Amino acid sequence: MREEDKERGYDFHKASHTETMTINMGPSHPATHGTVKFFLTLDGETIEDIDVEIGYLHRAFEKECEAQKWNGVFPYTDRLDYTASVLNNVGYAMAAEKLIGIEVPERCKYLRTMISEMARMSGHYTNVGAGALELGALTAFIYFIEARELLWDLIESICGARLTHNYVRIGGLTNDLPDGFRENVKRVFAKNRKLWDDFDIMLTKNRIFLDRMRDTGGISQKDAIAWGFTGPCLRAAGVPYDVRRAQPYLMYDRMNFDIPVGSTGDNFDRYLVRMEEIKQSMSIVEQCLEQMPEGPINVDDARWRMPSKDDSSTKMEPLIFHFKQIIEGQSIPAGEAYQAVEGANGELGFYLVSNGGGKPWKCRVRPPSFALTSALPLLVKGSMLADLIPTFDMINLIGGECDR
Amino acid sequence: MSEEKNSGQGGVSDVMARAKAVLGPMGVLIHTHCQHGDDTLVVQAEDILKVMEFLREDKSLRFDMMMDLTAVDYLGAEEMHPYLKPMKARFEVVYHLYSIEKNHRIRVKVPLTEESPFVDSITGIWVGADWFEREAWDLYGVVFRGHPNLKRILLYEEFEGHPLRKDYGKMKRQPLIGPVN
Amino acid sequence: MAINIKKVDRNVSMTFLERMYIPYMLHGMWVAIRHAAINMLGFFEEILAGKSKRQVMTLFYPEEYPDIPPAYRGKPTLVRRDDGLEACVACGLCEAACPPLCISIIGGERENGERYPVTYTLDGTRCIYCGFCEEVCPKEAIVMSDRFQGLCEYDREKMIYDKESLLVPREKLQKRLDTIRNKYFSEKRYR
Amino acid sequence: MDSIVSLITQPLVLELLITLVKIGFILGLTIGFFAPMLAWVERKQSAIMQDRVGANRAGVFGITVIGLLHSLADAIKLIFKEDFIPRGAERGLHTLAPVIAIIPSLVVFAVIPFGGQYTLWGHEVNLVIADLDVGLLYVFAIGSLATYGVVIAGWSSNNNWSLLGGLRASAQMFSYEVTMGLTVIGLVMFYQSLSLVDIVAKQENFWHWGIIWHFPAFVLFLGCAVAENKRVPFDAPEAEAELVAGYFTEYSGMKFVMFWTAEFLEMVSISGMCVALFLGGHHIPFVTQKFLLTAFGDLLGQDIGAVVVMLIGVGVFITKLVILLVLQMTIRWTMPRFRYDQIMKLGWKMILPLSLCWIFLVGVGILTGVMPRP
Repeated sequence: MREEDKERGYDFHKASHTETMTINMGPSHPATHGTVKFFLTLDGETIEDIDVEIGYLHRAFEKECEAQKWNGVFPYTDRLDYTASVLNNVGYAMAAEKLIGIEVPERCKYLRTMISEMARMSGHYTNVGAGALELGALTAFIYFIEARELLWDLIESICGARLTHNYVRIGGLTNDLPDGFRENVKRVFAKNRKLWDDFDIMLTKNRIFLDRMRDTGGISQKDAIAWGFTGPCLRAAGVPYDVRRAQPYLMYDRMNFDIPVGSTGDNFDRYLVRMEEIKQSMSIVEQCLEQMPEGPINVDDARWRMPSKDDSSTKMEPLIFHFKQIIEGQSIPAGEAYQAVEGANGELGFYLVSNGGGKPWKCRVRPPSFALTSALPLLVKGSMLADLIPTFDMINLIGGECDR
Repeated sequence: MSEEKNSGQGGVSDVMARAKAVLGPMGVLIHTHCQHGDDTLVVQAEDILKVMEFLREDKSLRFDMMMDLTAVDYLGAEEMHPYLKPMKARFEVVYHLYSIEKNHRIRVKVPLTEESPFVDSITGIWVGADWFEREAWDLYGVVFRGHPNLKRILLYEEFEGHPLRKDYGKMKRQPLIGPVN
Repeated sequence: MAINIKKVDRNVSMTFLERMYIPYMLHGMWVAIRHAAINMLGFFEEILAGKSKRQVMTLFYPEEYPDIPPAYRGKPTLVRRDDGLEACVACGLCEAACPPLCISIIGGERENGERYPVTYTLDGTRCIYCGFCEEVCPKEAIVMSDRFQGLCEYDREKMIYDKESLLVPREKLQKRLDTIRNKYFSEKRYR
Repeated sequence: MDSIVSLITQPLVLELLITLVKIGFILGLTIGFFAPMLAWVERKQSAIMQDRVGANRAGVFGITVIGLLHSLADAIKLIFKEDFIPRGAERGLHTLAPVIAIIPSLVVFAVIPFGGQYTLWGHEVNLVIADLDVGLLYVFAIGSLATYGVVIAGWSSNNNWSLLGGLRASAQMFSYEVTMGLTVIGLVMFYQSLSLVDIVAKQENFWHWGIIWHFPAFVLFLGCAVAENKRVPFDAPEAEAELVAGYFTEYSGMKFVMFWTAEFLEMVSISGMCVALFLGGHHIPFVTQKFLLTAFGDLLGQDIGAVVVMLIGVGVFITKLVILLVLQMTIRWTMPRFRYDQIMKLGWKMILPLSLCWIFLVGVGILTGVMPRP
């Protein structure tokens, strides 16, 4: 309803006997990947009102964690942001280590930094590729899926699984790099960079893509901060907030990389920020591999790690401690801690409360895409139905992380 | 206003010093501590809006982003915090704030009793808190007065009870509901 | 080390060529045609010089088998010792460590006092292949094999594996046992 | 036996027979050959461009013939698929819609010449089914009928998404017919004839090919035609991400195949039109018809030579057709999709004025003699 119509008290719908159409862009719609439902009232093609309904992938993550031991929570954190599952593992492990007050050795920090960046790349490949797919550019999507496939093979050679990595433990990691890993990384990143350029050539200067992505779903800096935006969507609005730069953790203070920042905060800026971040992550992984020292990957304090098997299968005390630790869980001292990690979609915070027992008293995840999706009506109201698709993609709602 | 020993690095950060300097005399602070480097204020439920307004508007604090809002159920673990038992508080609403300019964080906690789990909604100050408060209501049953539409967000409307409460059994079953249209 | 901010180029004022749709459409099409040409060439080279020359990324799955890395976590299997008995001593650690609670063991003792699992059921429908059982087992009795084919059945009863269907002779799992020895025993991880 | 021969040689029956053969050839070429081939090309070409292998599984006794049998498998599969009509849909219109959509795209082939005029055994054979002197008008008139099929499909399947798809399709097809017509007027002024047969005949000399003098019109015509046919990047009516599947959301089985085939047939008819108008139909550059006829005439005798030249002409026509089809397929796989209002803006505010300027330029060219008179 345009403003001037309102002053004159002229109702377009009544005058021309039209009425708005309500549509359930329900959970099983191609663009909503099965995890969210939009209740749209459409005036022709423009969206008059949108009600976002989430919760379709709610699996009671917190209730499960409260019944699970501290180390048993890791497979659940894999399923939060399943496009970049190691980032959740690293976030949870660092929150627990902050609660305990231990510090993991150098090599483990480098490994965690490297695998986090690889997971971030996988998250961005999935998101930007699916964004291009939903606009119709099928070939570009498959190029990024191929890049992700090669990256997943790398991660699989380290963690043992392509999607649910379950690689990090409290106080360290499950295993070290396989041999021949550096050559694989060189080969895969050379191919990925070529695919990145192909994707860039096909889309970034293509006017059709520019018209679809630019000036749609924009948000101002003030609104972005008020709605709790973090990650690529906030940086696209021009606020250079990145947990890796603001409060460096692990080895990020020893890496030199750039934080891409947009200016207007619309979909095209978010797309460009994510594309640039893929390149930066690649350079970080390579820097990690160069600077990585030799040495243990687990903390030296026996209480906070799995005893090595030759101890627990030969000596009596480690075996008793091994049994006690597995059955009762590691008894983390009482207290509470909040640790924020830069996830693929934004600041991924873990707030852990422990009452000294073997099970977490509360394990809260601060989901970045939860705040982003709550602002979706603000981004989309008044624009076309076809603009809802790129906006919803570029916000990158991951059902597992948003609904927990 | 009790003060707990600071585990983690010693000394009081300037954020905490500033907060205590202003909020202390107003008598709103129940407790402050700095565990593992996280500055924490514990505040009465009634004057949460005053505290949040101050934390956001104050020149040297400038907490312009509400990172996270959640609730914690301390049924059976009241001994974890000294102020829980005297106030017979069971729930605790926990706010995590962050300032982009000053790049520092703070945690504000509000203990609530079981009979009156009411607290004022801060959507007036940070509009992003809207969904977080709906989730805290949905999973814990904490009522936020003044919230635009306090409805369930993650669970379906006909769900009975608040699942993340400690007395909600893990294997509890819900009554089946037919198709609602 | 420097973490600096990089302004992203929004390409606000499109050059004349960009405003005309055609040039950059053709450039995009050229990328796709280049890929097609390389792949077609790859097919002919593959006919002449064998699979290594193939450019296309997809695998002819049932005919060709993907190369599985040693760290791969496939179906959990029990190790059968050389004398035909199972290596497991029914200590129940894997049962306690398994997050989705899919292992249930009833232990017993043989005449010579050696413990063994009378029944060892692993519920394939609940297993999430997280590898905790292999990680906690003190006797290296349960091991994640690299088998991923044929794990789904049409009815759930078939997916609940009993002891016999889990047992695999030690030689077959030797590769995985070496990786475990490297993972959990090596000095690198601890000292 | 000789009574049949005498029956055949009567002029009227002979004419009927020749036309039936031509219709049979065109139907065989389009529905029989091109529709399944295009389905295969769509799969295989997209696969090769996307570093994939594409269809190679459907096979008879292990012979997979690089995926060609997939089109056969599709046809069989879709015949046996349940023919579902949603509750509350207009049953009659729902089934009628695909028929209305497919017939115009078939009937358009009647005026497209796929070869020249040849005298075989004393009979004048003109390789076009209906040599209308208003061929071009006929094409645009028939083309606009397809809009009805799509709109009725969208409205009758009682589904919000297909209604939106149908609305988008009607607005798009209608506005692009207008622009398509205007882009071709330049050619009509150049060749001073509406009949496609005359236009092709006048393109015997390579320098008089439509694409040489009217390249902008060729680009605009191809763009409008792709928009008319609702192919990417103009496929807002059937955008999977936005409208589930647009106007054919509620169609399955043979009705879905009809919509699919209508789309492929329209692709072929667009390419046929482009070849006839811009790429000189069956002519080979720098080779005149007379030269061919005399060359093969001495070699194999008058009639056999004419038959061979006819076959060469048809072959050249088909290769040009395939080149344009492959071009359209490449566009299909590399372009993102327009937004619905951008399609409208492009159609009315960009292509229409451009084609009007082009008509003005051609007019100036002809008057000042810059443009030759074929």
